[in-house]
Amino acid sequence: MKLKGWKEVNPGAVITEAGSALKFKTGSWRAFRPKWIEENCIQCLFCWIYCPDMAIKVKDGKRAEFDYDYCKGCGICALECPGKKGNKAIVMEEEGK
Amino acid sequence: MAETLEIRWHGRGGQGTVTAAKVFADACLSGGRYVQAFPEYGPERSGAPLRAYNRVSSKELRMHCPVLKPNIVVVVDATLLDGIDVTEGALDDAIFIINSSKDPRELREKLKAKPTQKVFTVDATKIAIDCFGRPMPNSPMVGALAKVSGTVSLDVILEDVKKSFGKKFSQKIIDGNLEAVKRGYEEVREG
Amino acid sequence: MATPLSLKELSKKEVLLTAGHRMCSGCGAPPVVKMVLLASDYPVVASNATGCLEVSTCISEYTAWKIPWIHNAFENAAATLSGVETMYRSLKKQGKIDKEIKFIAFGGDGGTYDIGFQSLSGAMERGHDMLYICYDNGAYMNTGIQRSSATPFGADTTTCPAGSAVPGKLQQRKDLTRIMAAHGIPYVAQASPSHWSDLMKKVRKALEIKGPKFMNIIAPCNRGWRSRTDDAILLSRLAVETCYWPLYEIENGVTRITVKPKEKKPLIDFLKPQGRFKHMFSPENEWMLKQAQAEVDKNWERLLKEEEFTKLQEETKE
Amino acid sequence: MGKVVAVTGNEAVAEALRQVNPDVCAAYPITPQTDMMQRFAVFANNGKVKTEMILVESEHSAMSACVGASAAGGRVVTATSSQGLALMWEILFIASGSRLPIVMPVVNRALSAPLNIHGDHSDAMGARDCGWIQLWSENAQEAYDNAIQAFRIAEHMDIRLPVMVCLDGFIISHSIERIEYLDDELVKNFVGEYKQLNPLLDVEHPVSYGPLILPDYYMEFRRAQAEVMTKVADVVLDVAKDFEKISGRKYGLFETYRLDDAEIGLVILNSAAGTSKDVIDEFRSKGIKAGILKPRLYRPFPYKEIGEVLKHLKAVCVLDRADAFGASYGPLFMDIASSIYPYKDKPILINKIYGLGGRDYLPEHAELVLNELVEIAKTGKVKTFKEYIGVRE
Repeated sequence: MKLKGWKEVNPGAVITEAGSALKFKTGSWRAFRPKWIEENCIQCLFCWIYCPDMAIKVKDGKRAEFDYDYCKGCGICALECPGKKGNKAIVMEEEGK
Repeated sequence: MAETLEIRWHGRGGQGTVTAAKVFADACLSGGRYVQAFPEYGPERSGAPLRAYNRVSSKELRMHCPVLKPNIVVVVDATLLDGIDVTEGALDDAIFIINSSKDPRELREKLKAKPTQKVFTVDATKIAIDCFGRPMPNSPMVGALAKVSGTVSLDVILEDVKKSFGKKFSQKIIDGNLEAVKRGYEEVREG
Repeated sequence: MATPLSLKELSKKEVLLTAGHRMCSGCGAPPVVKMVLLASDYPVVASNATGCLEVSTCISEYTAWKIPWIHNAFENAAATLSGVETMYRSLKKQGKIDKEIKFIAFGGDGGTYDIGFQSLSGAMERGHDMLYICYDNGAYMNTGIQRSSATPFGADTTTCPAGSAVPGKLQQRKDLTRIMAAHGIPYVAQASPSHWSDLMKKVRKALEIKGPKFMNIIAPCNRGWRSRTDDAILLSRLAVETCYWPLYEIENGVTRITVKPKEKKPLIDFLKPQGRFKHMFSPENEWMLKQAQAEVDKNWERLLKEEEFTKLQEETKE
Repeated sequence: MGKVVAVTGNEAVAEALRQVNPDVCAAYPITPQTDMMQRFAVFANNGKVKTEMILVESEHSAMSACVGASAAGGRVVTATSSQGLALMWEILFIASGSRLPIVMPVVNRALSAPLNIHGDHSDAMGARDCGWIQLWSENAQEAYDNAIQAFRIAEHMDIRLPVMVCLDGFIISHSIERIEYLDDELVKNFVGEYKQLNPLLDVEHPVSYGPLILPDYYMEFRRAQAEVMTKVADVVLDVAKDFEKISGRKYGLFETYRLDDAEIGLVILNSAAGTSKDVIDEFRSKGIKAGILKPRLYRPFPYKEIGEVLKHLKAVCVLDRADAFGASYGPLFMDIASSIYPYKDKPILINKIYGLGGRDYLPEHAELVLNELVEIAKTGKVKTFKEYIGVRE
């Protein structure tokens, strides 16, 4: 990306585009990748509320896929997942395996 | 009146000397004159000797330092005469106005005033007690200064005192002070 | 009508702290901010003290905030927001603005307990209509884990390392929540992201109360606490269950414990998973574990009594 | 013509602030500023202004609150002196770096230690390079006039920078002088409605203030800020032109007094300039060609313009009411030296430090300096380039 020159920067360094951090992808930080096992999911949405990286998509109040563009692979979702009958709906796998 | 009149006040903290200088400056504003009023800045402690200054001029006042060569020296408390040389720097034709019940001639000797200098007295403390029951000599001293300096008429100074007292004081106190200014104006005498 | 506090309904709302922020993997602070913002159905304007949250959410041209947000300096999130809130009142009075806006300040424990304490105390005393939220991870994590007055007894930090002569931090942490309560402000609470519903209820309640409010929210930091990247929520839950971090609120002087653990777990359950307390488990430092437990017990007992006492007082008033 | 009154400098500036009627004012007491904000608080509590007061717990919070209030989107003032300005130091840079048009009268006072509450310029000089515009004032009239113009300058869309209005502690702040007030309506129309830029309170368009800027962009932001400074002088002159229309009083970037044909000159800021003018008249009446340059816009410093009016002199003394410890010369001297540096033929410069901590600057001091300049102009020889005057040996 071309960096701006001094004549182009915003006065006072004020950022006028709210949520522009979405352009910054943090998925590359991930060493472990969470995997969603839909059949074990009870739709408790704990993963969604606890995820520090807003990397769990939801649609109409239902959990959807991980957003791997941003997921940093911390594993909180997997740890907190109650699963179904002792079977976790999220498991962590080594990245690139 | 000289083009620029420089006045030095000697008083004690708590006597209203600084206020007197301010009231006088305010009154002198009429006629498009330039004025200054300021104390010698320092910790203001009740009873401690202090100085305040006025400049009054028909041209813009640019000088921003204490008055070193006063045309007029106003002594609000005669007990200061024993400890302080109020004649310091006074011009050869300077005028002294002293709050005292004594004869001006007596004070002239005490001050060792030059023959060209004039000495006036006014019993301001007594006037103040008579008029509003408190030994605050500033109002009569303002009256005396107005008269002696010839800068402001009695009407103007009374009007200004009335204004400066504003709404903060009772009518009785205001009337008393107005009377005190008037008597100071009338009773100041030369020796 | 306010969004029901169910995750299903809440998940339909836009999260106003976006992805793409640069907090560490597994940080406990973003879930806290997310919950706080989700709890509000009002527009929010926030200020943020210098710290991890601030530097990681607003860098160069990237802001993760979808609400108006201002970072000024380290020690003045409260004073800054008091200025914003005052301008709001001024413009509202003049009829130049009509929206109902809520004001929330975020600061870490360094920016709140320590360097920003005066600014916070002043803003609370002045009665600004704002909620101050401290996300407490118990040290200056942004600068590399230095001890703060929020650092718990015994912890090993880079400025109070567990050495052979001095085994970590020897002072108890400052009880800021109680200090804020002593300001006599209408609402003070402690919360934990593990108990998201409790946390969000408190934020809601706070936002409905006019005047200054303070919430202290535990926010685990796996780097500073030397724990795993996946245990931020687990540790914050253990903090509650061991009564190290009781969940309570003080509303108009009445104390209420909002979550009482069914069974009070031993403090070591909270300490053990954290590398910063490792030295306390060696035999010569047994006294440290005892002292830490005793302190927690004492505080918990006092809180229970305080709850009882203020309740009784309130009842006699009626 | 407006109302003529005899008031103190603090009273005059408080009156200007009343007439401008800002949205928010943060106030914290410090001598000799205190009674300015006190007077303003009286206006606020009697409904004479629409201003919401923030009675903060420190100057640090005063400036912090001003930053918040200004970013929120309205007109903001505070005032301070000395230690208070020093305590604000950190946030001064944030106010200017965030381009927030805050106006702040600074009643100049010495800095501790030793503790001293009296007038000198150490406080504002210490803050001269923090990105604020500085206007300096000789007397109460100028302080009042500058305070009003400051809003127009600060809020100009090309500028959007905070402005300090400097006046001498006690000498001006607490002395009563004749000044002329403008009518309320004139002032109101002159400053106009406040124009918002990226207001925080616009929740429909959320903005973020105060990002972390890494080395990849920090210099670009600083360069942009430096550029704004180059536009200030023109705006100051435009605003002065408009101000003259409503007041009849003329202002420039600086004032020259009998300088055009002068051979020797003084450069001096604020109240001491007035005292010096009377002495200049005396020297002129003796046939000595002496003049004065009194800077008004001190930051950004109009180097080029000042160099042009000084270059023809033979000898100039720069009088500093603040020292710059460890530097060779006082701060004003260094700016004046820079102004004449590009010229091949230029005056000999000397530097005197005077009036620290409220020490009186008397006509005799000006006389002493002018006599020395006469000698330097005649012989081209300088005994001492920098020395303290009015100090006991």
